Amino acid sequence: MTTTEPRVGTGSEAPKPVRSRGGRPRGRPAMYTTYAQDMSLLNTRAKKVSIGALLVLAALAPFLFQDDMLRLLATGCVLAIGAIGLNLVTGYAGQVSLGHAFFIGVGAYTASVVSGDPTDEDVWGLGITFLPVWLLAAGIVAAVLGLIVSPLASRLRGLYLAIVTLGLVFIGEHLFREWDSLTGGFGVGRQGPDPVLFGADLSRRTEAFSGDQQMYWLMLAMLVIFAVIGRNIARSAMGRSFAAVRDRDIAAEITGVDVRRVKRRAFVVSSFYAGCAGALLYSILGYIDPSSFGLLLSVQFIAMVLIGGVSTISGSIMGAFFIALLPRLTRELPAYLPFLSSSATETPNVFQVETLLYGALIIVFLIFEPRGLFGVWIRLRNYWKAWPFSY
Amino acid sequence: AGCRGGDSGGGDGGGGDGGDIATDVGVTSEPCPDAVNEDNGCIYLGTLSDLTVGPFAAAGPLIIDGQEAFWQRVNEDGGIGGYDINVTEYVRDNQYNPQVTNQVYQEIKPDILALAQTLGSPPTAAIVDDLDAEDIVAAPAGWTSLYLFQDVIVESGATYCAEAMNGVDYAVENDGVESVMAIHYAGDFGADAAAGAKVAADANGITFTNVETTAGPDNQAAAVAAIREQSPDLVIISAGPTDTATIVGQAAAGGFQGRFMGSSPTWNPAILQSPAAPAFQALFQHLGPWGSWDSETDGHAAMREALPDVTPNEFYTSGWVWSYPLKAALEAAAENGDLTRAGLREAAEGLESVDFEGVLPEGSGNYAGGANDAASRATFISNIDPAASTGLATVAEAYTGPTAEEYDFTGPCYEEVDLG
Amino acid sequence: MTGGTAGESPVVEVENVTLRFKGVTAINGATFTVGPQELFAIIGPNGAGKTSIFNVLSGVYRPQEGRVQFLGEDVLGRRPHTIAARGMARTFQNIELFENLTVIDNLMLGRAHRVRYGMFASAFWLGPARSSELADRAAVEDIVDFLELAQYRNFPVGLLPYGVQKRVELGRALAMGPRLLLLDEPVAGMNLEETEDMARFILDIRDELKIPMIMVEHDMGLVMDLADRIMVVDFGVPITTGVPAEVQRNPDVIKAYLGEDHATGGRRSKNTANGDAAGSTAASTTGGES
Amino acid sequence: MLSVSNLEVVYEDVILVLRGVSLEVPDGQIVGLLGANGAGKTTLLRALSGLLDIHHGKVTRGRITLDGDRIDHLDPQQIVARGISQVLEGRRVFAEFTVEENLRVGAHTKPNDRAKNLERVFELFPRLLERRTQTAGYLSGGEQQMLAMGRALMSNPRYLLLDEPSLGLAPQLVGSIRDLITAINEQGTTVLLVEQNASMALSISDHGYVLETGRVVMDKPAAALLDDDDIKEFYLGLGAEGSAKSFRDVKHYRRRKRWLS
Amino acid sequence: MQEILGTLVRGLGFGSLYAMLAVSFVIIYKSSKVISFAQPALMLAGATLVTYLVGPVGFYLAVPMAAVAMAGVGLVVERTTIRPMIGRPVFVVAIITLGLDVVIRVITNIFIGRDVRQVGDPWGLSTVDVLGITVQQRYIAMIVVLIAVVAALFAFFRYSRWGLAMRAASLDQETSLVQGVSVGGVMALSWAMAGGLAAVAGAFVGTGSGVDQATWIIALKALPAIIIGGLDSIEGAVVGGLAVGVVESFVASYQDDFAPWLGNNFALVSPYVLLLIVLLVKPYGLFGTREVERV
Ligand SMILES: Nc1ncnc2c1ncn2[C@@H]1O[C@H](COP(=O)(O)OP(=O)(O)OP(=O)(O)O)[C@@H](O)[C@H]1O
Ligand SMILES: Nc1ncnc2c1ncn2[C@@H]1O[C@H](COP(=O)(O)OP(=O)(O)OP(=O)(O)O)[C@@H](O)[C@H]1O
Ligand SMILES: CC(C)C[C@H](N)C(=O)O
Ligand SMILES: [Mg+2]
Ligand SMILES: [Mg+2]
Repeated sequence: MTTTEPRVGTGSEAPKPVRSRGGRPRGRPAMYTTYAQDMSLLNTRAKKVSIGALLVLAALAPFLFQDDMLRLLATGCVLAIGAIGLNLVTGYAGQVSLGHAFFIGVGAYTASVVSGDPTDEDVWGLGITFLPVWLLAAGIVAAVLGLIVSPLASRLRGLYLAIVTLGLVFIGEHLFREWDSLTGGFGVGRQGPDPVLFGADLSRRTEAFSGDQQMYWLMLAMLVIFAVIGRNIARSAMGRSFAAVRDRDIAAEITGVDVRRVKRRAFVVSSFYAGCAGALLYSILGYIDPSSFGLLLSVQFIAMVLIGGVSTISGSIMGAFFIALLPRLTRELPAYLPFLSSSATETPNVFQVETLLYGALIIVFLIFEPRGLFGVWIRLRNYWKAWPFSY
Repeated sequence: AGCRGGDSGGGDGGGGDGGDIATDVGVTSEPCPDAVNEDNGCIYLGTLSDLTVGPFAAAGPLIIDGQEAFWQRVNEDGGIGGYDINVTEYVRDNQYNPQVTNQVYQEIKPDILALAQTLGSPPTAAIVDDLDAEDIVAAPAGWTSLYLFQDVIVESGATYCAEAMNGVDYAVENDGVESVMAIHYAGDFGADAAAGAKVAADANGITFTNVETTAGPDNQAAAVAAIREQSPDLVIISAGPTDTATIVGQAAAGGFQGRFMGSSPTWNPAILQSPAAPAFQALFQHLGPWGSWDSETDGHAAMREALPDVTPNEFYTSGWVWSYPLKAALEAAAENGDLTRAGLREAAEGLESVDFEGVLPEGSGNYAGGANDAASRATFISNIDPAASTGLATVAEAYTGPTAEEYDFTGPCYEEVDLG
Repeated sequence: MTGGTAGESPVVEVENVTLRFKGVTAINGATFTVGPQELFAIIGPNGAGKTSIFNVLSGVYRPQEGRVQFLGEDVLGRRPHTIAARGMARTFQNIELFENLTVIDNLMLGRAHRVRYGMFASAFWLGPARSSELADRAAVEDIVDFLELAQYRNFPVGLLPYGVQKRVELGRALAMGPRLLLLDEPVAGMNLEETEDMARFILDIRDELKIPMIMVEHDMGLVMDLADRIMVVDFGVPITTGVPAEVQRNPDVIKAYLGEDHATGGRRSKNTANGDAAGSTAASTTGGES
Repeated sequence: MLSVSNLEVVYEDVILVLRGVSLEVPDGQIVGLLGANGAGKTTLLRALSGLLDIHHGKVTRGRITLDGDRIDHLDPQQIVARGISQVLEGRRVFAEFTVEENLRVGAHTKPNDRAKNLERVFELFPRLLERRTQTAGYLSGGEQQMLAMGRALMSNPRYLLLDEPSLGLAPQLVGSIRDLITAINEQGTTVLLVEQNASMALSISDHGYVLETGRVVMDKPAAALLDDDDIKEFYLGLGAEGSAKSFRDVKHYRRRKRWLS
Repeated sequence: MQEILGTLVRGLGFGSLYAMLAVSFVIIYKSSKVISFAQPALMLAGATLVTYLVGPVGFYLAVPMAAVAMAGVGLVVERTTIRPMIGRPVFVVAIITLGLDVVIRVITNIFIGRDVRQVGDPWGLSTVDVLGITVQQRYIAMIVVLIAVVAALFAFFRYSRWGLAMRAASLDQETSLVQGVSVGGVMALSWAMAGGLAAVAGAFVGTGSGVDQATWIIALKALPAIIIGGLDSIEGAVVGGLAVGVVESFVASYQDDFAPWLGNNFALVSPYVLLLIVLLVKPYGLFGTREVERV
């Protein structure tokens, strides 16, 4: 830290009590009296109440839904973790990455190797099934690979970077296909990591709860943790520097932002998220096919980010759930469209329409709702706020 | 807390019309939608198939049609144990993707008794543990030798592995080939066939080379180059029809004069319209687990009758034939008075033979014994003939070569055999 | 050439800097020093190399020749963010704000180089992160007050009027805790009122905050009124340096830059539509390569 | 004649920016348009050129006519085809094009006169000739401004709408631009000139308008505007005695503008 | 030597296909700075259309007719889904094109059905001997068509004001509009051109082995090609496409002998390795326009 400083901009001393001594003046609940309040995570009562209510509702879901739905929701939670990671690098830091699938794969395989059966002759396994261990391992290995890839971002811009990261996916697919001792090989695959916490495999039914119920709670907890971390990153200096690099990197550098380091961090954080998401995803699915980590998966994550809303954590979550539930939704739709045949050999049939809808929904969404689901939410909220004066 | 009783919410329990048959999930006393027999209850069977974007999207729908025709006939014959069989209500697209498979499987699981079809071995592998845990019997669409080792899977016909063994043995016997090259996709299907070819090559003391290839007509250059370079006497291909056409056509255009044999999914009659058609007619033989569309068996005749207006295709045949074991299992379970999942599984595991109406040799479908007993070993070898309805003119029926005859199935071939 | 108040060491010393792009010599032997508390102006025709000098100072361009010392240290070849961390702050000719961020966040970014807490602390919002954020926020609020930005605090800057954006940019530079401030055309495109506001801020920065400044500006009224010394460049070559009164009278400067209208300084006061010694012919004179 | 009557413009369906602006640009004249930042000058030009659409703006009332024909619902390219050409605010050059390519785009609607117009532009701005093959994005600020002007001249328009053409130009060049505008005008082009540099604008305009918060608050012959006390104080920076104030003694408070009272 | 030359020729043959596809990507990029992931679907649809038309009108008429039809599809796509996105971030538009790809492909698949469909080209698998090397005739045809297409496009972008206007529109829409450029018009034009070109490429993809539902994958090979060449450069697309074809062909033929440890089918990813190498040296590809960065 520099020794002499002009008066303005001095901030390194202990924060002087600014404007008030804490505590909100009575009768003005909406007024902030300290910066700490203003800058806290849930800075209004409305936010506290609504987030709290949402969490309670989410925690009760296992009593409201069937197992198949819970499984989808658990998948949604995990996809949301991955989407938050992608949003950090692509939405916040502006480095378009089509390589997310690769890092998801790395996480999935790292976790499976750590938790895998050491006596299995075909694929590696270390036999450490304790969830935090394989989860962290997955995150860290992916993060290290992200670190290795990040210098590319300093050299390449926009779509050049996007296609190069896409190359990563293709190279990764090749690797996964060929590296039998890691992945079991193409068309063979291996088991996903076992979600064991304190000796209990959560995916197994217990007397009280079904495996899917337990897995859902686990994934919900994970999502909450990762979402809070994501928010923290976004609102701290790191998040600001992400945005600065995204909006104008030269100006950011001149303003004192170490652009290379910021890009590096963005990739590291995002791959960490991806790694963890990959590990958790395949502990739900139970089985990893090496061809799962292709362009399509990356694109789905990009779609989650775009549909949810770029540069918002809650948007990423909404986007992930949208994509996770979309196939289910589109599958229900044809029930209301009687002219569709449900026989796969006739056209038009429901399966074609299902895929078609999937593509069309993405298009329509992006065209008509630029700010994504987050934008829809904001609009609803504003409407609600203005009630009964909404127009 | 966990007051919502697990998975077994479906079913009316307590039996259908028969009154004496126990049921749980996926069996109702109400008739099926659009039932053939209004008085019968209904057994729901699920289908997980590749219908839109996966690599076998061309095959899936035909297999489904074959199956539907099969079960329609069963229903017209009065159903099983007082129940009609419904295979149309719970058809889902698995996109040949394990993740999607798992999702759609979970979705239909509470409503079905068993799976009439699960297509592809990676997708099936993704759910097989769960099938096992939930006692859900499944008929696979595919011939991977892996299925021999999975209890809840009731497979039919010779595996890719056995098929390739027979191909090599046959070519050695008839054409005296001295070298064989396996060109195949990676994974279950391709590697299984290649493994069989290798076993047979070793058994016959001829040289074997292994070339892996990937889908896409522009990705066959390496395979074609390998043929040109090594000019083996026999090339066994396990790839999709388009890629097979590319390989055969290009190799022939490059002057290759040896023989080609293709695993069952390599053939599509449309190839006869392609520039590679002459090469196929001259050089190619098709290997299949059962007789082609035109075959003279009761089963084939019934199928042709049940599918009167379609353009013949071997995937209809497959869908049809793959359904026999499940029918046998259901009948046995109904006989035992237990159409619960566990009951069906028990019945399936106890099957000592299945009546394939002559499509497969007597004694096929012995799931009661080990893998070796369950394994069919017969292969139908055909030449390409534009006159036949699906372009296949059988030259050897139910051929079983010495290698396959003696082979001991101790694990999936592609895991047991090192392709080097 | 004197470097501000005698005895005190200069803030910036630029020696013989030459910067070439293929085919263009943007700066040709620039030499100058800026003393502490000095408001040093650089003027010159369009394309004379003024912005390029700034870009060299802040490390964006690397000159082929010459030496640049900032606070007694050689800074050539350093990356911009390290130079910024040393205390070089800057505004830009075309506003370079982070449009999607709020005024507060833009100002907070000015303090990016002071952030010492790591990824882990920020992920879990641990003590160091928290207190550092609060301290920065307090510092930034002082600047908000100083520049009268309070009403815009939480607006995304992209939505603010041009004049306010210019002010926010100045605020971001101030937030860096600068020891030298570079202002590139701070009042370009502003109306009189906003220009006056800006002039007041610049004076306050110099008089109250005692931050030395280098200013590039084409508004001669402002330059002549505020600058302590002025350097005139043409085709990258410094043609003269001196106090405003001197520079204003220098015939070379009048010929190359001011045109006859401005020889007297200040703004034009009459509807002299035909007072044009600077006709299109004068434009041609700026064209000839030297 | 280009004329605007009672024009109302709204952005994003909610932000009312022009509140009934009427203005006339008679053929052959130079009309100056002054106004504080955010008054709506650029918006008015956008409306004239048909650019509101891409800014999510709409004309909600009033009309724009060219020689009596309404043009407020035409596409930009149709408007350009009718001879109205605009220089956008803030030197919008095609950064990745060379100087010459930029100029060639300017000639899009007049491909046949390209060579002739090119020559004319290079004559006006010799600097551009020098930089002919340079990437425009790397030009200096002022050079980019010249390029933007030059590009508009490539279509040899009937009406030229200039949005702050003197922005960032050296004093001498401001003089040149002023002369240039006069010269173009003498060659028959009608000019609508938006400027912050009021003295420059009024020195060459025939007529002047002052726009504040979306309304025309003053509308006089340019010479009369130059004599107006408010204009003197708020736009020209002249003290009461008519001499320039020094920026050293700027005050924190100021007199209210009379036209707002 | 013979073998090496043969490998080279095959590489150039496929390379010319990739090049043609790559050019279609580049045309869209030039007008809108978007990589259109819908090109694979347009190519597939074009090829499919050829298979339907070839019976009634013959190959030589079927290809141009399909090209015109796909140009029309390109127009519709542009008008309905791309035009509304003017001014939005390019990668959002890119994802929209991905959605388009799915939609068009599902519809096309309905027409392809389960069969391999034939484009009925006159060359089949016949070969000619050129200087002792056996070359398939269709490769020669492809190279000839590529040369013709590229020459035409070159002239278009060099001499017509529309080429320049197209690039201008991609850089700054508003400024282009005030120059009298019809931004919508040039975008529509570029999509039409790209659609037509994709159809021609599709017809050639279908020679030799026919068209089935999986054929679209080939179009992805154009991605490394355009990046290697530089996103906005026609000559880059050609060089990139040929380079990808040749590298792939050589790796396919010789990797087994020299680097078997790279695994089977390394040829498939070799374009991406080449891409990395090129970009490390030239971040905008071989011929791409450097983005202007200046403060
Ligand atoms: N990155 C670059 N590449 C090529 N040429 C450049 C680059 N940066 C500046 N130039 C050239 O260097 C010269 C000086 O540019 P500079 O921006 O420093 O001028 P300036 O004095 O700031 O002019 P203005 O008053 O118009 O802003 C110009 O001719 C410009 O074209
Ligand atoms: N696209 C837009 N959407 C919403 N509001 C806008 C938009 N463009 C301009 N505005 C608002 O309209 C008002 C007038 O803007 P305009 O650009 O026309 O002013 P101006 O007089 O040209 O100002 P300046 O001198 O800064 O160029 C401003 O308050 C501005 O914030
Ligand atoms: C017939 C095919 C659809 C089966 C596939 N080859 C598999 O076993 O995976
Ligand atoms: Mg400058
Ligand atoms: Mg304006």
